Amino acid sequence: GQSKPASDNSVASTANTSDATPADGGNFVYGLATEVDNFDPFTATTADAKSIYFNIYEGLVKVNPDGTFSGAVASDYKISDDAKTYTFTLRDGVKFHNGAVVTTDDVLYSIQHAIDSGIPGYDNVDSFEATDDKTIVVTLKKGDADFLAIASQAIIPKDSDNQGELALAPIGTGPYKFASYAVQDHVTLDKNPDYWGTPAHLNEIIIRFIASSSDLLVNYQSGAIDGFTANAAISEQVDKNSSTINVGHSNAVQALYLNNANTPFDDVRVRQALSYAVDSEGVINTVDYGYGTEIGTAMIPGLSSFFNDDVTHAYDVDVKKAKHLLSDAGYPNGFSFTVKVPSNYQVHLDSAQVLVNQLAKAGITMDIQQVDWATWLENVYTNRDYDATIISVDGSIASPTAFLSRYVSDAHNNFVNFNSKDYDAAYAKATAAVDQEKRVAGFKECQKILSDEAASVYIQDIANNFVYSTKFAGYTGYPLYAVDFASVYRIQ
Amino acid sequence: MSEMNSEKGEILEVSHVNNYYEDTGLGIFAKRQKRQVLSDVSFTIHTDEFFGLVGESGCGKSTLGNAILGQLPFEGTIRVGGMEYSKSDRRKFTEKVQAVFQDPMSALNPRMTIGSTMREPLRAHNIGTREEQIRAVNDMLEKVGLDASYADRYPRELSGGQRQRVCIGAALMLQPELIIADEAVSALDVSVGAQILNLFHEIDAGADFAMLFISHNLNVVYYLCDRIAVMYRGTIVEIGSAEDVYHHPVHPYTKLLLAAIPDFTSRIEDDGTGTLADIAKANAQFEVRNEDPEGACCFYHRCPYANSECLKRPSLTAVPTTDSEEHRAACRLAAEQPSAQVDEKGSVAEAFQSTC
Amino acid sequence: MSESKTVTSQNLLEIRNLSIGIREGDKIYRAVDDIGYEVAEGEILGVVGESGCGKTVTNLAIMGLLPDVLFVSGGQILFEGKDLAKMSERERAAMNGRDISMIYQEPLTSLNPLVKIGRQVGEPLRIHHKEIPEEEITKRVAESLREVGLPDPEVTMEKYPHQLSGGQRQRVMIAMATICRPKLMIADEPTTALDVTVQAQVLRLLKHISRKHKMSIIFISHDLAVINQICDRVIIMYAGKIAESAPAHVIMRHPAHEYTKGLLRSIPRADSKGESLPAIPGHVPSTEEYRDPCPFAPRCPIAQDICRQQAPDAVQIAKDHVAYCHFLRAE
Amino acid sequence: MRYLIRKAVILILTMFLISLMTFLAFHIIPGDPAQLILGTSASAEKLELLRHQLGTDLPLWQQYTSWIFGFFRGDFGTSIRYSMPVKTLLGDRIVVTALLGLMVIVLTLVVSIPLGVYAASRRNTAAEQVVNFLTMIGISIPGFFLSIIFMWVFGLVLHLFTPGSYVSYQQDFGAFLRFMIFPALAIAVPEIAILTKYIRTAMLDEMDKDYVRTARGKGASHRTILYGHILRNAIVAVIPLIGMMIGSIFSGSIIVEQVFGVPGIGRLLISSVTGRDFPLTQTLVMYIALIIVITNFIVDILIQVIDPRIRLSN
Amino acid sequence: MKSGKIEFRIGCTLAGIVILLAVLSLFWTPYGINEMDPASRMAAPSLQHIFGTDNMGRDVFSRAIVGARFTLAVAVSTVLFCTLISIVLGLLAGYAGGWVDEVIMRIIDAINSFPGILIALIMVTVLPPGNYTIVIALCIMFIPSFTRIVRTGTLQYKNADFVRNNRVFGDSDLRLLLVHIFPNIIPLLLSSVIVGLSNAILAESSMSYLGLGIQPPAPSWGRMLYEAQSIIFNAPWCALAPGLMIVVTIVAFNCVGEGLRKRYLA
Ligand SMILES: Nc1ncnc2c1ncn2[C@@H]1O[C@H](COP(=O)(O)OP(=O)(O)OP(=O)(O)O)[C@@H](O)[C@H]1O
Ligand SMILES: Nc1ncnc2c1ncn2[C@@H]1O[C@H](COP(=O)(O)OP(=O)(O)OP(=O)(O)O)[C@@H](O)[C@H]1O
Ligand SMILES: [Mg+2]
Ligand SMILES: [Mg+2]
Repeated sequence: GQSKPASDNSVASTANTSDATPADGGNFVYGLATEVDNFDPFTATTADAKSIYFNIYEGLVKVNPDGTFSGAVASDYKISDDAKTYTFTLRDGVKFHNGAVVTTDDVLYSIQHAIDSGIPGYDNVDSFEATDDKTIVVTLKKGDADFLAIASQAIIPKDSDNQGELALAPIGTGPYKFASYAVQDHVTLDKNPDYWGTPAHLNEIIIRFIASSSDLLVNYQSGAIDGFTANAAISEQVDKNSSTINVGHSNAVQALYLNNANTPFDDVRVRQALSYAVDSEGVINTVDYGYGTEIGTAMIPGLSSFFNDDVTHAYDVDVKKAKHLLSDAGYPNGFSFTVKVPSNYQVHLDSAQVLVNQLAKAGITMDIQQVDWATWLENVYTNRDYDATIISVDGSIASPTAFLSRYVSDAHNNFVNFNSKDYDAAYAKATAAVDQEKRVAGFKECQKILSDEAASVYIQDIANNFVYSTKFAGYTGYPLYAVDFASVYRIQ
Repeated sequence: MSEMNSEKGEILEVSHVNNYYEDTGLGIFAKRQKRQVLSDVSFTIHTDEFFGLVGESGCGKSTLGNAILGQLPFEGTIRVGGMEYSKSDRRKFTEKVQAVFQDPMSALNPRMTIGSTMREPLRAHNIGTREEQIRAVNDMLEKVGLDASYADRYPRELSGGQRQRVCIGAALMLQPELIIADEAVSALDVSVGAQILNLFHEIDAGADFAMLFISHNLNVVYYLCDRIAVMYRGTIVEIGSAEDVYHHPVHPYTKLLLAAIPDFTSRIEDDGTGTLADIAKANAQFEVRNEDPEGACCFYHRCPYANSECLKRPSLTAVPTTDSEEHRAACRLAAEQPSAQVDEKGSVAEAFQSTC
Repeated sequence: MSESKTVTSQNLLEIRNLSIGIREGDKIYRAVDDIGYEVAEGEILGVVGESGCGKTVTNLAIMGLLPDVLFVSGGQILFEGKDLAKMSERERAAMNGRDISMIYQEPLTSLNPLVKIGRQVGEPLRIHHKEIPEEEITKRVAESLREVGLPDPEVTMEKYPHQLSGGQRQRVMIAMATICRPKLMIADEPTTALDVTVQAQVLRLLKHISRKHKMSIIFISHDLAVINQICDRVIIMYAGKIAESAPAHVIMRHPAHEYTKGLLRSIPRADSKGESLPAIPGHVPSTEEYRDPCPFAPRCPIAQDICRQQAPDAVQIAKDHVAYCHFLRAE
Repeated sequence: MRYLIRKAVILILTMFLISLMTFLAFHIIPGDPAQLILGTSASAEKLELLRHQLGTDLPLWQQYTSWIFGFFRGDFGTSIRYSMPVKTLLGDRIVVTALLGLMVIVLTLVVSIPLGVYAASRRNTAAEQVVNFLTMIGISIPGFFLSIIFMWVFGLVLHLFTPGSYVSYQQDFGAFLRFMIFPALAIAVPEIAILTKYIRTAMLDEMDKDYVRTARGKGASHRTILYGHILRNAIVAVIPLIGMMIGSIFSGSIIVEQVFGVPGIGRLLISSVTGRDFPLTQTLVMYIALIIVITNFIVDILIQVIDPRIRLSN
Repeated sequence: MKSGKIEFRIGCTLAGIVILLAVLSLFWTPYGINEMDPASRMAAPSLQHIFGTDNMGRDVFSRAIVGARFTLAVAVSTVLFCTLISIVLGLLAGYAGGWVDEVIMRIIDAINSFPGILIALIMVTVLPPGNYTIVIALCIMFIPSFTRIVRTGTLQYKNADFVRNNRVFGDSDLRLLLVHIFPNIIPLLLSSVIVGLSNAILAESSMSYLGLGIQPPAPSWGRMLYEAQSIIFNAPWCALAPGLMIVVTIVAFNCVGEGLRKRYLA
């Protein structure tokens, strides 16, 4: 398995759900602290939107709770040895929500649409064709063992999204179909009775958009919603006798990201000093109620086979060493810098406040500056006009490249301005490898370099807990940010 | 006109002054219209002369006073000591003319000591050093009947009469040639008002200045002034020496004004047996004739003597039968009516009644 | 002539030892100090005095309309034998407007700016004679507006106060005060804000109404000449006390109290032109200031030590002529 | 008439100024709507494409003029964030906020007029002191604190309503009202306090006026004097405040809608600003400003209707 | 007046206590404001932590009194700047009249009809970082009402008898404005300024609530309230402490303002 099964983590659950008898029917009100404003799987990028449309759309294959993939719209797939040719066989009788049966035309349209939309990974597609009315062959430019993850991109009806129509009227093949949407209020999903696989238990899912994560809590406590996903600071507040907390990961790398192009962070000793000064465990304990998972590099533990656990403790807190490194770098009395934190993420603001204390011990002064999300995107992310920031960076797909590609010197999204020839070479080597072991070794090497170079101060993979009422059970987590409503059922 | 009394010298020359107020009309559909307040006002005040201006409320007395002080826009010319007001020359102008207003309660800055307020004119004109100014203030306080200790007090600690003394003192600080006193005693109690009138008398004797004394009380004006002008609806209807105007009035309005002054010799008698009509008749002299034609004599609507001739506004003409040429009235009767020893007040009322 | 009108035996209103206090923070001052007078039926009583001497306050006490800081601290106000000062607010309200009414110095502010004239004038009837139907009230209002000499009552009724001139407003006030035919009307400086010509009309009207309806009037003014025009009897007040009281013609010709004399002298008249006015020196003490037992003492030309130690008693100079001075002898 | 024209010109001028201010503001603050939509993993070409679709790559003046011309044609543009016509987006929400505002106004008037009159009529008594104290507290509570407290006390402790369970007015008007009463109350409390205070003060001011004495002199009852004479005059003095109240009700609803999860225009404004959704924000700002400006205009007229002194005298 | 005096005293006492606490926090706080202790998070009020601790184990009392400092600093500087600007604008508009008045009032109108949050957002994003950008934002929001007050006062006194008197004395316009008109507006302005202080506190906390205020870890009451929101059920003291501090402070300022108003305008 690529990930620890979610059930392993369900430590906080006090209610014994396994005895309960599942019952079909009923509805489930889910609270979301952001808005799903776009249901088009080709343009929507917010994690929250993706977590919801996981229930509506399916790809040729679909991720499993353990991180492996299995057939969805395709019942079967074959991968050539050089991982260059992928052959998918369509499943019989899969129907779109509009009642139409999925044909190869739909699949071809979807693949072309993904290429046109610039979905990551599709730039590697060399050609694709339907060899018969059941078989689709995709040929890649260079071998990619991860293409299955990429092939989980939604399959949509032919010509259904030429003008982005899906944004407001999604049509997929998933266990739930879109029913209605009220801006800033809610989205309703209805059970798809024609679902090819195990049908969902609940008849209706109402996703309410709530202004902030603290309001999620109030709404949950008041009974207005049956469940929500939130970080530990919020999820820990619920009444544990009437709630099941399914501990999961946010599957994103929280770090104090340093602008490697700016002084003093262009000096590896300074970055290392910061890494030594920061006590990740302290942050996890204070901000994340101990639920987060410590990391030492830009990889989530969820992708366990690729995750380089060796470097997790490379920079265990050592203030003396930090000070030493600082004076080596020419800052015997420390220095001060400003960290820009997006104001809409309380977790990061809280983490920043903890870091202020920790860094102060090493003589470093960190000033916090809150910026709103749009400003953060423009100033920090796009223009790279910052010294440091705290954020969680997620991967768009369950693949190590999603996390590691951005550290390549000339990557367009290398917002930390990391620049290492060694890394570029190591990354190129890892991605070129078809052999799984070599790939794993290659990516681990990349992570090692990031750790050695202290590209940023890696802190944790923040816990992202699914909290729901004990009236329900069955929730299953994934190594992706997805909320699988089909697994949830009402207890009789 | 200018040729007369030239040997005496003129301190104020008002000629053909017209003034309008714009009625903004707060209402949604209200039209903006100009309302004439002063129409063709001309007169002169000689140096060292006390000149009285009487008229009913709202006739434009204060407007005229403010126009002279340069506080209002107007048409025509006003010269004080030969000088016309202009904003840039305000300082020089204010050396010549000062004012005392009706309400001594609001005429002083409540946040300034008396001394400070009185120093204000000197300060504005940069006269003397601080010490000299303070000395001058103390002298002036003495002169208006207050002692120097008042300099440190605030207006609220003073009685109305005392405050009016301060106002007069402040107006005198610059030794102006003309003082405009707009209802300067009307707001005061009888006994205090008398004190202020006396004060005007005293300082008149000591200093060299003329005064335009505005009041609605003919008795007071007569008591204090050398010459009197009677104003009605923005027009001067009669002007002349105090004696002439008070004792030999020519214009019906002046007569009416004199008749209406309550005195100690007569009483209103009414045994209650009369009808309302009787009262109406008795009040007829005050009643409004319904017509008020455009361009007519301003008193046409109330005048018992009015005839078609009066539909054209009369100008001020000299009253022939008096010895003094100064006596003029704006009435067709001015020329023909012998003003000497005309009627007693009772008969004026009768005249009014008989015509209505 | 005027001397013929004298006090009738029947007193409508009798004020005995009335004192009115002012509460100011923790301190209490006296606005009116132990005064007494009476008003006969059909009589017009003039009250004269300088500003702040307590004229208004006394009469507000009669109406029971003293503002919160003022209170009756002693004495009686007997109206037809009943003590108004001891009546409940409700009983007072029943009399106000019906038996006693008041007109005020400021005719503009004394009328509700948002209510039409007709309604305001008719209100006393509406309050005290609920049995009268609305059409009848309208008729009575028109009648009483005509009575005070307002032309076109029907038009005037539909107007608002600001659309009338000062004299017209004052006449509206009179119409309102007389519509219930009260026995006593208090007129607080009803002509001070008016021009002399209008003043003459109003005085005439008041006199007529008083005589016609046998209505007593307390006429407040600081102008002795006005008082002389219509009053039967005059009370001179000074600093919260009565200085002198006598029939009008007596006061004007034979004043006894030094204050009255001074007051009369200080009025500019035709014959005093050019001379200095014999003004009374000094000023009226305010309520907060210390007052001598005889409050006029500091300004009085004949004051002696006794004036500063002992309040003067009433001296009956003649029938109906009383003055408060140590140096007067009863005749 | 002149007055009306003058007012209309001023109104248009103000609105124009506001639209310009919003526009400039939007282009001063950092944030690229395309980037916001596409997030951190977007490629440069994709961004460029989207910018072109949204029209945010045009020169500023062109963006402004195209917006303003559209606005005058009644076309408010398409929301960047919600990819819906702004008009559609606003439709319901304006009703929600308007209903909320209406509830607030009704609550405020219904409570504060009697309360203010009562306090004034009990001058210098314990009752007045109690009302004064309550208004003082009411004025001093921040709206969002009050919302939190309401949510906690009425929602979570007393279970009088279910926070977060907003029901659309179209779905069930009764349930809508039952839910909205709490957000309305949260906005109304400070407004009630302020209005009560002003009414009380205005009543007290009026009470000292001469015409009140006249009325008492006529023997009018306490009640008649209070409601028949004083209140009308006091209201004339208070009416200008109502214009200002509309503004503060709007600001209040921005926060309260956020806290209570009411899908009104207040919440939309925040998300449109944070989402750099220019057409939406611009329309919202214009809309709010228009309401405020028009309210003030109505207040002007209202005063003239109530107060004959200002009314046309013909 | 007596009632005004009582309000004034109560107000001064309460404000005094709050200010004293704020000053005290400069020298001493029971705990560091950013001193965290996960082990004792969300502890109920006790002798160690008289207002309890928050979700990161920080002492609420320490934060509340330091918050007083920040909140007051923002409020005071906002009102100060805005008063200064408004005085100039208001005097100018009122005294000059005509088109100057027209232009100033139109801009004021526009600002007034402009959602405050937008102004705040613009300021916070445009201006260089720092705690006092919020001051400028609030300042702009407050200028309209203050300018109106000054302008109304100016209009009221522009034609007052004593001003007219001094104009006749020959005083310059500037002197009339500064010496005769302005000092008389001060009482009116003063009480508005004090009420403005409480409005500024309210606005600051609203802004902080929306994340536009003081930068963490510095606490302001609004920020504390915001952070306490999610734990209100388990640790209500975290919300109540700053909330009540706000209420008390505003009551205090309002009382002082009311007292002043009654004293000077009665
Ligand atoms: N600022 C103004 N705007 C418009 N009209 C005005 C203004 N000031 C005065 N008026 C009008 O001009 C006329 C003359 O007013 P003015 O004050 O000069 O009268 P007055 O003779 O001094 O009266 P009073 O004896 O009552 O003082 C009045 O009808 C008045 O209504
Ligand atoms: N509401 C009040 N509060 C405090 N003091 C008052 C009040 N009303 C009157 N006084 C005081 O009571 C005293 C008598 O006032 P009153 O109004 O009776 O004087 P007046 O003789 O009517 O004067 P005027 O001629 O000015 O009307 C004055 O000294 C005044 O200061
Ligand atoms: Mg005048
Ligand atoms: Mg009086």
